[in-house]
Amino acid sequence: MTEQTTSSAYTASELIAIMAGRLLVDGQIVFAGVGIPLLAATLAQRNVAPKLTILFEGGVIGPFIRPGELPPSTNEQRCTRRANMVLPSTDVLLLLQRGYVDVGFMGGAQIDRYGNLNSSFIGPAEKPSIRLPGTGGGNDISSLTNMIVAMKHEKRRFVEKVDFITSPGWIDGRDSRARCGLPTGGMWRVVTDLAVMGFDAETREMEVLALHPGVSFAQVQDNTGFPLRRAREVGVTAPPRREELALIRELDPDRLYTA
Amino acid sequence: MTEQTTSSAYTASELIAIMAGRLLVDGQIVFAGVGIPLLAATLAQRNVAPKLTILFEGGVIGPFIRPGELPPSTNEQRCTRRANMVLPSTDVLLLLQRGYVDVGFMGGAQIDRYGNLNSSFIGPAEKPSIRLPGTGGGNDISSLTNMIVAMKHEKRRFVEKVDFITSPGWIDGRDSRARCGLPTGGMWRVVTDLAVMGFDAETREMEVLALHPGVSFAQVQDNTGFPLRRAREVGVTAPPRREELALIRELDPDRLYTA
Amino acid sequence: MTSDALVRDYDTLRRDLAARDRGLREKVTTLEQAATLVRDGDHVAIGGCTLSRTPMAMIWQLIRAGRRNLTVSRSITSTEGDLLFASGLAHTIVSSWFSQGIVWGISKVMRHHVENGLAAFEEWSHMAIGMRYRAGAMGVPFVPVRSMIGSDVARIRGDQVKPIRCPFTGEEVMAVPALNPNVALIHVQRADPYGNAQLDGLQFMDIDIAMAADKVILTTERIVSNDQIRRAPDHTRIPFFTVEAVVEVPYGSVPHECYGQYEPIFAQLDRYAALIAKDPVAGARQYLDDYVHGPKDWSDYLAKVGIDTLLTASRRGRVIFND
Amino acid sequence: MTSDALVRDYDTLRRDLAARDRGLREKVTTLEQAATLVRDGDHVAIGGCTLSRTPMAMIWQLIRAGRRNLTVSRSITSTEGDLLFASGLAHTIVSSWFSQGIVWGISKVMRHHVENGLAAFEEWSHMAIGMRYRAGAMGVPFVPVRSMIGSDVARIRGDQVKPIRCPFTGEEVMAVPALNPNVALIHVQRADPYGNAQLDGLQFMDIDIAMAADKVILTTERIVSNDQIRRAPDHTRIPFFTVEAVVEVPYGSVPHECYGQYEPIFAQLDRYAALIAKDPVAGARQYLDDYVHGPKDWSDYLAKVGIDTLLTASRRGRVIFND
Repeated sequence: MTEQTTSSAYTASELIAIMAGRLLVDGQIVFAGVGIPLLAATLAQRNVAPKLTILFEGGVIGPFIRPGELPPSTNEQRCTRRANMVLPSTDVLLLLQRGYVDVGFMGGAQIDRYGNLNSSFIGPAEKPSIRLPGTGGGNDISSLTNMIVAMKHEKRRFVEKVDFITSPGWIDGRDSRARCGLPTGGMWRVVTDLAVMGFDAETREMEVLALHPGVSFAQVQDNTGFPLRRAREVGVTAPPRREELALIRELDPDRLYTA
Repeated sequence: MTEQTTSSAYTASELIAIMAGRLLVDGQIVFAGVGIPLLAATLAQRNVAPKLTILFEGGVIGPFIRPGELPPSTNEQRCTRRANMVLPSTDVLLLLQRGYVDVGFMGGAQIDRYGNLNSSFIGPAEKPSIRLPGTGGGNDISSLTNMIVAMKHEKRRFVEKVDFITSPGWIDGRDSRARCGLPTGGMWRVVTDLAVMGFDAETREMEVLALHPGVSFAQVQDNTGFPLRRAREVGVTAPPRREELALIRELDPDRLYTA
Repeated sequence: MTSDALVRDYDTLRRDLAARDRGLREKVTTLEQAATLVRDGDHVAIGGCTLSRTPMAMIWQLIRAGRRNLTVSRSITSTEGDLLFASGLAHTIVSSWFSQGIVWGISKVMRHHVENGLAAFEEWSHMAIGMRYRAGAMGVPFVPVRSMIGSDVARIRGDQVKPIRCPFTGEEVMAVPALNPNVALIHVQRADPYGNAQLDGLQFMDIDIAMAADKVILTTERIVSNDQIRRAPDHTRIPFFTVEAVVEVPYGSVPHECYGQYEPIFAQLDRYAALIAKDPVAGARQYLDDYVHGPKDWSDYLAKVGIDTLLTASRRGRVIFND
Repeated sequence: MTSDALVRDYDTLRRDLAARDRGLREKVTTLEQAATLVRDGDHVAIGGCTLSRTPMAMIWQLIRAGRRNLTVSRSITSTEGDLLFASGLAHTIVSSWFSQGIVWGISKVMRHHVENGLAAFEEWSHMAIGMRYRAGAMGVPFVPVRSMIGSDVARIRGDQVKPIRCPFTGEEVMAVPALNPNVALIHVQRADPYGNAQLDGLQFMDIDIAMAADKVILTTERIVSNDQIRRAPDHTRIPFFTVEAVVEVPYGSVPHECYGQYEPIFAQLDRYAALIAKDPVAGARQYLDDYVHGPKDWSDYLAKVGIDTLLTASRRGRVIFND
């Protein structure tokens, strides 16, 4: 068995990346954002899932990112390093619609009880207090495949109802997503620095599946703006292993995304 | 002035190719079939229209066909010789729909009074006496741009009404084409070994615009299965010039398409 | 796929795709093994066009394996269509054009089968077939086009094409239905063991076909390393996860051409044309006996075509890169 | 184009295109001359994406030329969007994402303009923008998609997206409207004097943009002979007849990257970020004064960026071909 670490040995971002990476399965096709999602997917690819394929919105299939040369977005040449294929960005997004993608993996600015994401507006869309950068491919990805979201666990980010649904989760819960005209995909996991969450199979409300080492359910609830459900059995995640941390730090030596 | 020739000096196919080639204008984009259309377009390109661009259904923009190496269809590598661009065949056809193409140029098996072409069935479609090869891109080309058709002038080919509209001309005449949902394009010229024909601007009936040297209107009518209109002034085409014939024979030395 | 549904419903389409193993894995196999991936009754789409990059070795193997009752689609169909009909492999060919080629006249084999009701040649416009594959590749049930309007080509398709009104402009255009073949047969110049494929020259509809199909059987002139593919990822045209089998078959399109590799074997095509000119039934049967069932393997078939003939075709094929 | 019509009607679209000179002719010109092809009020689509192959020199020239009231669309918008707003060049940006880049946080210049109602950032999903260009490229008024459904991204677009029922399956999908820009600005690695362009690496939406637009202004790292293009016609990505001007501009995407040529000039991007962090209005104005209006020409601008910086970015850009 490999050596484990204590929570003082890693940053919140490193923890999120490692925990999120563990959710990926070998052979999957993962549509990833830059930052934590890319780090997590690369970690999975190198550790346990050599047949995993990363897709980038810029039009890239199956790259191997070079440590220390993380791309500034999903649209620069660093994204194409040792890739199997480069194609127009519209066409890589269409892979989602056709169904080739197993998992969409992105960060989030604001999420609600039903896993809807907001990256467009804080405040009303007509007169926002903050105009956020917008959807990018987020709306397409979350409309068309199963989602993992990696984000910091803060009360202002985990809200009862998002100001604006940029990327649809389970909409209003139960079968409302399908009734809207989205028969496939949906929010699957939310990974934070406190816990791993899923969604109740019936009501589609967010529920805690596992707590990170040293974190209590009350602590997660305190940092969440709506009542969280608990899974029937709430587990505890295994702490980050040294080699997971080492690889994250090799990939992001300048702590661009893991500070 | 260059030397002219007498009708014994060329074949019917050579005459058609030369007369059809003269209809092209410099700078045009011409969607061409193989055989006579390709020969005619190449003739125009070399003689008077160096800025003319040939498109092939196989997905080719602006080739220069090598003399003696005529392609067997629009879909082999000989079609791409010295081309400016090669693209998927669906996309070269979409150029017609977007409107990039000035002229479609093809051969015909059967044509009627309103310029509709049949290359699908002789006899009823359900139980044809002859199953012809079908539309290819013919339907797309004639639906979406202005057409030149080059064919032999025979009564069995020039019929009152085609058995089957493979490639739409003016449908039933007058504004019936537009009413069908085809707001653009239409049959523009029919070039045969006897004459050059157009279509009345109002009724859209076929009319003789010019007779080839030594051909009478009666002779054209005799070889046509419906009453032909005469243009207000029926001209006479200038006979093939020696250099036109020389070029045709250089391009097709084995008389694959000009026997 | 329920074979009688024109468009597969989206839930089924997604479920069928979710069940595929899309992991990065080696798929190199033989023609014989690859042929087992095609089931009787399947809809099989064929890449290339007319005499170009026809996956002839795979078709040849399917005939030898005795597959039956296929529906086959291809942009333009040439001699391989005759063999599909004459062998009983296909009962329906969906295509925009079907004959050996303009220089050889109308296919007597196609005529014999269609005019006698033995098989069907289902005609669509060239662009419509392309857009059907494209809709299938994109995962939408239809796309609008502006051809096949006002013609009998649309009329005889009945409910398979339908007018649709643009919700923005109010104008009526034609909707063509998505086509998601069960299997796509595609021949390329180069592919790696995972199925990442590079195409030189004319692409025809091959990329859309690959994306639309349930699985791709790839034959390739040459298998190259994945390393080579990764050195120029912008030259890859078909991604590995669409592919289920990779078979290295040099001269895999003979007697048709493979861009930059060899031109069509005109002598062989002339010989075939002469055979069926006398009697489409007996002539095609003799061709199948001599060139499909007779040879002990693909190399033996190539030997019958003749080494001099192949070398001449190769020399001609390569001149495209001489300029 | 009537600027208030969401989708140009087909008759007008065809007439506009028929009027263009599509003959094979040389189009090499200067940034100054090319800028005259853009009229105040035009819809200008910008090629590349985020920090990649941004036609920065052409945007830079349009700002210098004082164009106004443009509507600009781009898949993803970065610092060039800030400059478009801050200079008054554009009043509306149609895009899926707008900020300098994830590592620099949310664009303060975008926020200033949008939150104060000075300009509009019209948000569509990334795929929807791509499919709008693609519909424009194909000459159809709409295409169906399966995203932007059930979200507020669709809701705030009002009548600009509409549900449509598939005539074959009966299911409801989303129709997105065609987008045919008046002008497309595209930067490439190589083009010939006629405008045949080759792209290395990431293509983004550039091909669809080129086909959809009324005219393309092409800037290129290098002008090559038409002979070179004709030697590998399967590498051409944009055909000459879409193009109205060809301008050779080495380092034409700086401070963004050009695939295989140079990486982004991170020092310059950091400097810009620092300037606007203090005050988005004054900071952007100072950047425009120093780097857009100040230099006497593009070379002078490059000199201000610094030769060492450019060489470092070039070395990094070329490593993509080292493996």
